[in-house]
Amino acid sequence: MTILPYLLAVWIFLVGLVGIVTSRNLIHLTVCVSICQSATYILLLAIGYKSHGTAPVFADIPTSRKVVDPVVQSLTLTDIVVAVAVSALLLALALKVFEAEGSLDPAEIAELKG
Amino acid sequence: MTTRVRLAVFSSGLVLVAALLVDGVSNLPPFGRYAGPYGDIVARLVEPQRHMANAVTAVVFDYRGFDTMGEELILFAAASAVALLLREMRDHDTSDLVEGIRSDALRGVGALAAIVTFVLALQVVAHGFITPGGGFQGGVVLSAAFALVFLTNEYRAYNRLASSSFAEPVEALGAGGYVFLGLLALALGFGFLENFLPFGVTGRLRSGGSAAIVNWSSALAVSGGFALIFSEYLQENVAVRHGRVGK
Amino acid sequence: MEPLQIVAMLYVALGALCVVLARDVVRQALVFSLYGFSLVVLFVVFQAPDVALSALVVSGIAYPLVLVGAIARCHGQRKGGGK
Amino acid sequence: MTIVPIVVAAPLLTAALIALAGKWLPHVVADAAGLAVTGLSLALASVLLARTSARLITYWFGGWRPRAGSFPVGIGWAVDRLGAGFALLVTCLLFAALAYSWRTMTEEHYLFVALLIVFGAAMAGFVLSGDIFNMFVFFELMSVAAFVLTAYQAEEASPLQGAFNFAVSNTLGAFLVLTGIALLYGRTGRLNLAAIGQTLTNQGRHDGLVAAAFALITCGFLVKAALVPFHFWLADAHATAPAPVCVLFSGVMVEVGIFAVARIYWTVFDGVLGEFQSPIRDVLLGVGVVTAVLGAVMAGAQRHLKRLLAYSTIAHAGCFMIGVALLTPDALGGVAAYIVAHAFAKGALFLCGGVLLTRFGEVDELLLHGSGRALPVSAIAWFAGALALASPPFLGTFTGHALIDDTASTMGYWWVPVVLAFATIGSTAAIVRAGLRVYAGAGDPDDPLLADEPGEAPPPQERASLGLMQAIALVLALAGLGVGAWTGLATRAVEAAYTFTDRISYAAVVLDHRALPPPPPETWHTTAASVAWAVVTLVGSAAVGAASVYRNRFPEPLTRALGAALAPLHAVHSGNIGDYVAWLVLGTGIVGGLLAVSVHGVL
Repeated sequence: MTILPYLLAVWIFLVGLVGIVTSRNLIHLTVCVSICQSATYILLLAIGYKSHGTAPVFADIPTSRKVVDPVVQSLTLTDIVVAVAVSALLLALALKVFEAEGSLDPAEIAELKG
Repeated sequence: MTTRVRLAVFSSGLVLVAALLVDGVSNLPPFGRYAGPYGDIVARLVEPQRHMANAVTAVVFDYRGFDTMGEELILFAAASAVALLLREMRDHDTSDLVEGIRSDALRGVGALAAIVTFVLALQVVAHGFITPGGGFQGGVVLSAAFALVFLTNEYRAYNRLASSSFAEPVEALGAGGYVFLGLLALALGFGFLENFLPFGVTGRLRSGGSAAIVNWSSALAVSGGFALIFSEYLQENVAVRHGRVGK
Repeated sequence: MEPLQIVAMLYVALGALCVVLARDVVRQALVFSLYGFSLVVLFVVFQAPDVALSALVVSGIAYPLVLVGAIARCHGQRKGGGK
Repeated sequence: MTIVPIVVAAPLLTAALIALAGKWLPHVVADAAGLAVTGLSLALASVLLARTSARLITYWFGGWRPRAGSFPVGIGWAVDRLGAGFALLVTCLLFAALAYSWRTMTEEHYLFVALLIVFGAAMAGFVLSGDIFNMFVFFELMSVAAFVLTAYQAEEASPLQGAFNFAVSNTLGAFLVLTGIALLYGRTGRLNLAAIGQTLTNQGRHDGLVAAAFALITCGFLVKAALVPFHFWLADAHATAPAPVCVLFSGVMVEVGIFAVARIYWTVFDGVLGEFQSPIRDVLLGVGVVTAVLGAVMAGAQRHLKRLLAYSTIAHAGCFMIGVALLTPDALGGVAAYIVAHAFAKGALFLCGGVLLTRFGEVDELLLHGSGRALPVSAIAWFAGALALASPPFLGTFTGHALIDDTASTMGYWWVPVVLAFATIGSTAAIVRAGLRVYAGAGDPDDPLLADEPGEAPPPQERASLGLMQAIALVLALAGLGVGAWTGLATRAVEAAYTFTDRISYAAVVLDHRALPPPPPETWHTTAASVAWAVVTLVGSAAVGAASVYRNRFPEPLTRALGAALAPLHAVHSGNIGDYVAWLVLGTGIVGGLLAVSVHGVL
């Protein structure tokens, strides 16, 4: 029970991998890559969580209050930006492949190569 | 490779990777029992050292501001990349194409919504050191304001506001400004990206020192970056509808 | 662990599966947005409001616009016979 | 030391300025600005290299320099000699790549220049960093820039999915790294490399978590290093990317992955996993050997010149990994010297390929048969590059080879020189074969062992600077030969490797501000055995290469048997991203599983 959130992250990572390997469309595949990446957010945040801790924002609470780890949250923020940037780029690459090959199916495209 | 071979390779790999990952995470401290010390030290120090109420933003723009510089540059590189790749596919400049909704009522609502979004975005950025939010979150909302202009107004108006000719410099200015602030601190005799201005009073809008400027710079980079990405995808679609793609 | 956290985690676990299994890209984009919002809830109950706000703007604004842009681009060309 | 951040920040700022104003400025301004700032970085990296002879330069960003012994709350860089040398190598190649693409007349050329600079700066930042998450950030920055550089102005209409496959494989690699980082953070609550290493050592727990973190981070970086079975993206990406970009890909980007494995092992895991050195060595050696052999075999079966060179890079990456896997400073110093010579030589070869493409619109060995006679400077550069890679006595990659060979032999791995020789002969013979056909018109324009479908290629471009392009290729090739002749390089590389592998001193400098103890004085001697091996590889490369141009005169049963042996290998390199990811997962499972089992027994 105490490692359930970590197992959730593992589950999502594996599910994303299954999606990537079985995908028949590069846009679909890109979304599956984002799913894999969301596993890392969950893992990071779960590691920094403290039972009965509050968010590390001291606007309304005294600084002596028990708070969850702000560092992992900052790392996750960076991770999210990276994820969106990479997804936008992957989709642009997918469009270029589509432009060149007229298809988004990785199997069909690979056949063209011979 | 046949599908069956691939699935055999993949499923045997997946079992091993799953075992590796489960074995790894099951040795982590139990959920809710974070042992520190990095986060605890920062949470304790942030108010006395930096007069910032939001410890996360403090880490993002001050303690680990250099990581965020890399992050803004990733966004800069990705947005430039999208522009570069998609423009290569279009044979013409598409700024002459006019598309959009003709209903005046809808355009009025759209303009209003864009203004509200814009103000909201500035709020989110400005309060980054006090409440959840900051340059990234506000920056994305800001780019949404530009997208709203497109969605409810004619394409030409959007093109003036957020087309590449506008978004691209904004994005470069934000990302470059971030690096520049780092070098400025260095030139003034501080460390690279060191927070060199007075920190202000915790909880006030003008707290944060020079990290607040960094925050705005990052808002600029993010809004410009996303506006550029949106704009390129939208132009791409307009160009397709008018048969202006391909070589 | 709080009950709310367990519920949010279940939603996220199911959501990811649905995104992967949605083979049609338009439907997948929709499900992916919903998955994004379930992540927002999870981050809130993990006491990470900054991250939740990020996930909100990303799955509410950035991903949909880019994804719809890319999907429409490919569909448009297929129908228009641009190729 | 204030110049440390400038090495990276100045190019990044310049890239942003080029993107800001490039649209309104003449192309030449963007080119000039790029060259100028790269020159500045080159000079600063040289200064760093000079100043790291006897010390480790630490730099803390944001002014967060911790007091001695206190907790590091900021991001710290620790510049050692190998890191500074690597950064210098990156800037050298970047300079050559920028000079080569000088005045390319395309509309968005300024963005290309900006991204190329970002790419170089990201690699420099990565090798200088001393913070594990900061390394991840620069790793991603490098990757994002690399993805677009592959796809932009793709030199082949098909297969463009090479860029997509590259992007997906490397992004997944980065996730593996990040997952490993998260595990380490959960255990130690630290992100500074020295601090993590120290904490892990003090805790002394070598359980599943440490094993998984080590395996995930290593496998993630092996994707970048293009080791089997993580290598599939590399040939596709090189076939698609423009020649100057390939110079950076093969010369330094792949090597960044190797560097990262070594850096992480020696700063973070060496303490806690020290007693398991022997099984870890065996696993990593295994990966290196398979890669070296496969790269050499595949190089022999390519007619597309850039693919051929890409597989040669895979073969050499396997050899680098063998050197790193020995886990000794001597072998690591050998790898460093090897990487330098390889980078220049391989860069020259790719630029020769680019010249052919510009001049003839073609990089197919058989279709170009004899056409290279019109380009004598290129021909010299090509064969000089091949010579440097053949590890001839006292030239090119010789010093690196010799150090790895000698170290392995004294450790009882007598077969390592054999594998290195096989990889060198196989990959270099392919280069010689292609050179003989293209530049000398030797042999037959027909070969039963080369894949039959030539890639689609763009029409030749009119470029005034063909002379400049060839001159740069020649300079790089001669530099590749020359660094091997300079035996002082090997000595210094080994000294630098002693510092690099000294985890305790590294932590003492970074965390406690102590002085670095001087490395043991090294004098490097060539042994008779290493010279003998060098003669073998030189003669072998030339002989096999010359014989290969007549492969269609081999007895038919032989070629048929060889072709049948190659068929499954061709089938595996399918160009389908689903296959590549399946192999990536299997590779992570096997390498990770073996590492985990060797560290803490069966699950």
